[in-house]
Amino acid sequence: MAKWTMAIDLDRCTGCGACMVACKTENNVPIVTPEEAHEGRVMNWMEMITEYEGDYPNLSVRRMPKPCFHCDNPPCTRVCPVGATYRNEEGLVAQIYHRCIGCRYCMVACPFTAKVFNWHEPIWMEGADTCYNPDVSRRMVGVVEKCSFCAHRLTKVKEEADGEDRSNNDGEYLPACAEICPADAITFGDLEDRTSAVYGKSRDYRAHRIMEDLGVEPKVYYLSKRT
Amino acid sequence: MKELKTGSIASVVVRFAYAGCLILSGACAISSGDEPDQPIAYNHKLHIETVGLECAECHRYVETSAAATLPPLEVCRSCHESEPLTESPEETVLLKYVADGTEIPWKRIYHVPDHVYFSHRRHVVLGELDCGLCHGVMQEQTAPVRSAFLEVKMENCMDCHREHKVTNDCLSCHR
Amino acid sequence: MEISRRDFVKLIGGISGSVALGGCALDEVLEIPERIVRRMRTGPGLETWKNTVCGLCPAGCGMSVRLIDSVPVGIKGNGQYPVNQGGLCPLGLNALHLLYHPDRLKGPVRRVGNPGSGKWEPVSWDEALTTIADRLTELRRSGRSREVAVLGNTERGVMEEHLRRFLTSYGSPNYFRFSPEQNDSVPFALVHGRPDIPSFDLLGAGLVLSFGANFLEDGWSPVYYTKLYSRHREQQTRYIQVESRMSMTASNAERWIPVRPGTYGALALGIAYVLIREDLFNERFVRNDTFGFEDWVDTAGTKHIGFRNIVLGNYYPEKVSEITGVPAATILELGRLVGSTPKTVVIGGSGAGDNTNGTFSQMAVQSLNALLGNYDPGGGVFFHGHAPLDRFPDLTLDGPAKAGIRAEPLGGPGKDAYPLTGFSIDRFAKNVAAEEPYPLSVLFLYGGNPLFQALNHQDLSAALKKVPLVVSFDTIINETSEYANLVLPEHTFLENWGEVSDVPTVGFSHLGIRQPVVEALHDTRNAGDVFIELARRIGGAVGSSAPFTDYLGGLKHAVRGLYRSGEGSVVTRGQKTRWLEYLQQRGWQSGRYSSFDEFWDQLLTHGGWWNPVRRDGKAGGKFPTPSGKYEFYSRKLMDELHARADRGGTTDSRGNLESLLSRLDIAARGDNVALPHHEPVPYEGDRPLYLVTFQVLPNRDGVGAALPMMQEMFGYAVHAHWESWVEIHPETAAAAGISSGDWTWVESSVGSVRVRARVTPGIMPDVVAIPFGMGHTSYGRYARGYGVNPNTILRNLHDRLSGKPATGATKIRISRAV
Amino acid sequence: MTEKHLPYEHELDATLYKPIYHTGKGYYLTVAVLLAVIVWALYMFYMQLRTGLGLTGMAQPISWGFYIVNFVFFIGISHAGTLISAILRLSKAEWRRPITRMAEVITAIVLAIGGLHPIIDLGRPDRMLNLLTSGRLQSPLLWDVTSITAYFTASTVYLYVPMIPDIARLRDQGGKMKWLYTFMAWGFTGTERQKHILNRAINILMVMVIPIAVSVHTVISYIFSMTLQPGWHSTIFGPYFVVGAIFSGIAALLIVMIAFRKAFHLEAYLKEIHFKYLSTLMLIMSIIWFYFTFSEYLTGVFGDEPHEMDIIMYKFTGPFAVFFWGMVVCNFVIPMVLLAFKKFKTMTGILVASIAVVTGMWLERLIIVVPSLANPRMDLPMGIYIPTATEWALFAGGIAVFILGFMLFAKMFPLISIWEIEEGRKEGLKEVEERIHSYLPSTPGTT
Repeated sequence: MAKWTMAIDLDRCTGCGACMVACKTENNVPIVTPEEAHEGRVMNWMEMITEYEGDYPNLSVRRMPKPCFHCDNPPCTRVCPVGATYRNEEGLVAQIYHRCIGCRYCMVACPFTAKVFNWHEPIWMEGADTCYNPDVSRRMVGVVEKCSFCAHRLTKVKEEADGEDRSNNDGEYLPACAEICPADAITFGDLEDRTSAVYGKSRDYRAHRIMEDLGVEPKVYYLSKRT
Repeated sequence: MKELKTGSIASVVVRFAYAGCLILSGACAISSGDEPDQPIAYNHKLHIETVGLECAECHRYVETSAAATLPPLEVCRSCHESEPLTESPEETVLLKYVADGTEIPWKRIYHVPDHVYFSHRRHVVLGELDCGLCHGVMQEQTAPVRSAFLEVKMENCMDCHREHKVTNDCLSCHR
Repeated sequence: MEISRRDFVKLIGGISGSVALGGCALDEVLEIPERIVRRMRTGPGLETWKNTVCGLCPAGCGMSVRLIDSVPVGIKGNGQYPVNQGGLCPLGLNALHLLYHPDRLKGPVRRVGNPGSGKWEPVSWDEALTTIADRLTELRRSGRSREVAVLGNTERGVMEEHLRRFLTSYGSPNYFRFSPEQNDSVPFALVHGRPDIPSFDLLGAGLVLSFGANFLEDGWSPVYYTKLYSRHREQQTRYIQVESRMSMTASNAERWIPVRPGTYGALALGIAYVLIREDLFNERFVRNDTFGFEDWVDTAGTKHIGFRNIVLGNYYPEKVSEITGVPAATILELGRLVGSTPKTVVIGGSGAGDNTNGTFSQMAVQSLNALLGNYDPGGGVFFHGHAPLDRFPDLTLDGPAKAGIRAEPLGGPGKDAYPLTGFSIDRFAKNVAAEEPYPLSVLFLYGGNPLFQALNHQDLSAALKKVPLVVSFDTIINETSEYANLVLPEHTFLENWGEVSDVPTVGFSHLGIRQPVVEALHDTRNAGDVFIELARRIGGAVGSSAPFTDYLGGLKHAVRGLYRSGEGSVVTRGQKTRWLEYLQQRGWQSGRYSSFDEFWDQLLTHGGWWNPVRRDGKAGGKFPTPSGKYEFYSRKLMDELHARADRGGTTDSRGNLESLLSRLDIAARGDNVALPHHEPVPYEGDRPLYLVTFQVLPNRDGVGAALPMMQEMFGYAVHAHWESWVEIHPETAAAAGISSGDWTWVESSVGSVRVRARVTPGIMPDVVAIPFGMGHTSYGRYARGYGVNPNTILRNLHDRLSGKPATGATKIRISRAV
Repeated sequence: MTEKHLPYEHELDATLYKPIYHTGKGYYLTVAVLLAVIVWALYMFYMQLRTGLGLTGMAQPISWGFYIVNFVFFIGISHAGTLISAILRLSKAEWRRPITRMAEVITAIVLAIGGLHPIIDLGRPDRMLNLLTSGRLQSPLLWDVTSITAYFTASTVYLYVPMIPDIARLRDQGGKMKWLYTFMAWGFTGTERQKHILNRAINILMVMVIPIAVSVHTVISYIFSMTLQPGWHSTIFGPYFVVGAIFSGIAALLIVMIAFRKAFHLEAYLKEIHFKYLSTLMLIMSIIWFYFTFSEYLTGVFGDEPHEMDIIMYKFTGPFAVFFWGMVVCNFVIPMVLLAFKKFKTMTGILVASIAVVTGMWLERLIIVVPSLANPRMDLPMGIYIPTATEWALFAGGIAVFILGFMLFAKMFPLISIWEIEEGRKEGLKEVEERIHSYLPSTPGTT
């Protein structure tokens, strides 16, 4: 069974934010009103973390695009009272919006703050059916959502592959962020496949995962010279 | 650990506590009794048996795309051009649409909600399922379709998936 | 069992009837015609992709638009297009929202209220065009054809040709583009002799030293440079960024050298000092291919001092350190690093160039490239050819046209200012406002938003008020088009034909073809078509000047040149991996198309054409300068100044020059004027802090402000949404009693803005920075009223030679707002 | 008011019957005010249902706020009752007799309010039933649902069963709502057999209710401690929460006792000795609470784990310093000073200390919930949480429902168990004497 994994090369990443927008448009993530945004309710499945290190003028900036880590041992799925978030066989941690009761326990339990909540009825593009990505459902008020590794693309890729009676090729299934990254910093693929690009990246000497000591087994590897 | 489902001891206890909620929900249950009238009393049996049409000839995308689609006017027009082929009064209605060039406002019976990915191609071509499994035996259907043969409900999908031993992973259909 | 929320609420509230849910300001964010919605609802959901070229910034990245039943629903980068190779910036990715923007004009409108009142009434195209054509005909008949101007923006290639052709045949010299390109290229023209902005080979470089070139955020093509940058580890390229504020480029560089605004040139010369003093420069190149390095004697026998002695005499590290604020040790270290690293490339950018001394600073930065011999074949600085587009057929001008184009252009160099540029917004605004030397009767505004972007707001708005007929082509009414009498909305780039070719600094010649990915949603037209139609309506020689029935015809005509030339090829798949090999390839030939139509089809399918064969700097061994060499001492500059000084002056040539220089506010005298030197910026002494502005990727040139997603993302790096901020160093903030998140007043001699503070170590202690792009007073519902526009408090100063707005020439005072 | 021959007049405990049949102006006024508050809260809740949780001050990353704080707080208060009364009954403390009823009522009402809070907090309250159709027993939240329901059931039964003899008396008095009393009395007539069964039932219940009560608050602490979040992931959270719950419960009980003593003139029943005993118990809890708090923070500070320290510093010196030190003062300093010295241990002193403790315990819940969320492990901007009018309204509404519930209860049933008092008078003395004898070494001459 595949084990979908992402590797982000921080030495390549410039922090341009294209992944954030690619994700938002691909997944119909709502835009919130300015007032909401100031209250801290901006919804980004892909977040950009910026951190200054060192003292002026010998500064360096650590930038880190942060999707959901799709942990192999996810703390969020364990606490969900209704099974609205669960880890499927291929290691994708899914969020089933229509089952979610909005208790936000999973948000609270996630050490990476990867989940966002629909505090209001999502309103962007209301009444304008066309501009949505038709492959992704629109969420409703009161449910938790998060990065899905663009799982809807996997469904299509599988159907395509099945139609041609073959298995998925490496790089055929890519989330929107990996596809668009102008710096080619994001690699995505099957970790079980020893020939895949992401496998190679995950074995790189620069590869590490965030807070590995927590034992949640994140499936996003970061490659950086600095650590 | 296996997930515990309905009927567990806990839920019985919970049920007791939230009995009030149950009453509430009962009051909320919405009946879905509206069965639309189709603009033309289309006779599936006639078209399949007498004319010899295949499903995919009118529902053109059933084998190539997720949506099977309702036939657009041009499909009808390819046979019913201007002269009536029968004496059916329904055909005159059709010919009027053809003459006006306005699309026939077929009522959709099977609605897949937007959070579900359902691919006809996947089921019909790759899964080699018979259309009748979900849509009923259309070659016996003389009246226009007014209600769903198999209701589009998660239980129905899951039962069939279980029967055919295909995945019931949420992500395989939900999006 | 699912109870709909609505029903639930009804039950709880005991309320029947419709219950309005939500109800926030973002309702009906995007408006879409009913026909498109219907197609989307009932269609089979067939997916297709169409390639086109982004039009949101001059870089012109290739994009693939995802269409479901021919309705655009998504955008990604065109992986075959060599400039961006599948990448896109946030703004480009969000382009669909511009297409579906609710504040787009649905057809032509006429202003009925005062400028800025927002009162418009719809007019038909015919009526609008008749109004304009009648006015133009009348003006031409009365011999006032010069009183018509087009103020364009970044358009190039075919559209530029259309506009220029229209105005020329009509009889006006007043076609200007308010784009940085022609102002930017001035220093390069002085030292290289050619007006092109060179390309820089970052991939092959060992060290990239950038003087304020924020090429990852606001350069000519951020995505192209991001691609190049992303290979730095494999290529072992080191990046060092000299900049007052730690921009995104600086934060990605290995090292950031903070420097005072307006002193970039001094630092470059300080490094030159080290190179010369320690013999780390390329002697062979300097000896053979440069002019003005050593002292020299001209034909009249006058002795001139050379670059070497000027630098050695004036730019020793201690002094440079005093000017720039960079420690002398760092200068030494930098100089040695630059001199000893093989293949060091030096880039100068907006930080160095956007000041009153920008031209001199850029010359100083380029002089490092010359010292390093980067113009040699295979060196870090190079020029490439142009896409061989067919030019339009020659014009035959009639009498009125010939007379008209002889008039003095309104935006050209004035007597006392901007001697080296074809256009300066400063001159243009002042001349139009003063009606000197003649009034302006009709002004076409094409693209851009000068009133928002320029520094001379007062002058410009006064000028716009003077013009009796202002016509704009904006899709969304912005600050500038608020002054228009008629707005004839153009298609968005997604509905339009067009092309983008040879973007400056991109390392190969290329052409991206822009095609409509969807039929026009509203009653809009291509501006080229509008001008063709206007020419037709005016008739006569003007009417016959338009050789094509429409814009597309002209485009095809131009592209035919590519086909005929046999050079380059349509971009193809597989380029992505073999890209590097391609770049090094020479003598490239490819022609796989049997007819033009096939070529055209392939162009549309793949999205563009390119020719990666590189022509090196010397272009046949020669720089097209007066000396035929790289000029440390710019003869062109000196000749231009002399000619200008003597024109209408006294016979005392020396005195004339002296008086011209003081009128130009140039402090240097003698040979220094033509050599790279540090020209002090006339800062006001009574304010303690420098103010610099910067751009962020989501809001290029203020364009992104119209898009709600970009507004939300404006300050994604500092978690600021829908608002501007001022970056301030912790020490400075502590001294002023300001902490992060406080509201502050930033006050210059021009005005003040209220803006929230972000305390960050990534800025020099005596500098504050405000991002540019917000603070719109118009431009749709999402732009209006969010954030501040720092340009409103910048002094109305421009580069003395090139006319470029000097955004780094203002000092401010900051205080906590109570 | 015409006071003729009221049925209870000749009863020994007439004072206890009086409030049931007499209603003063002040009562109606209070009810009106409370109803107004409740209506306001309901309106706010309706608005929240309409627009979503956006009306609250919660945001990213502080996605739990007042509702969860109040949930924990109210459930904590609920421990007052049943647990205390069960323990006292079990230990056969004779002074419990006038107290137990009140304690149990507090439990029943507050538990109902507290139990509703998670529903208020849901983003999709309409999908509440998913808990039944797809509930996962592995989720601590479901443990909560289960144990709270169980506790609610047990404590209402435990409230009701000892009330049966009193209800029977009320039925026998005749007068208003006879049908209700008749129904609720279950034909209790006071035969020996019935008394025997009743006592058996009470005995079983009180043994049963103690573990359930302990489990409830332990499980609530599990909601937090089962996550990996710094500041929450702690093994002592279970007992810590239970201690806190009992602590706040006693304080709430004291407040209620003092209030109704004054309002219903129960000085004859609730004597100073009761308050002294209870306040001593509270003082002990205060010390235990402090011990737990000290251990919790000392381990954190000593371990000096960065994420843990972020949160601790946020509480010690950061934005939550006021609340943190306020909590320490309310929960430890004030009770210590007021209750440890005889001089201050007056009725007023006890009241002040109780109010301080209830406030302090509420602050403690706030301090547990918010700072951990405000300081996520990732380097995200620190969150700020400012509760909105909606949240305050629902908080006020919760308190109003509690007071109103108590007042309505007092209108229908005696707040002090009449039969137990009577029993105490008749048999208590003898029983205690016997018991004391049984403790002591047998003196010659007795068996």
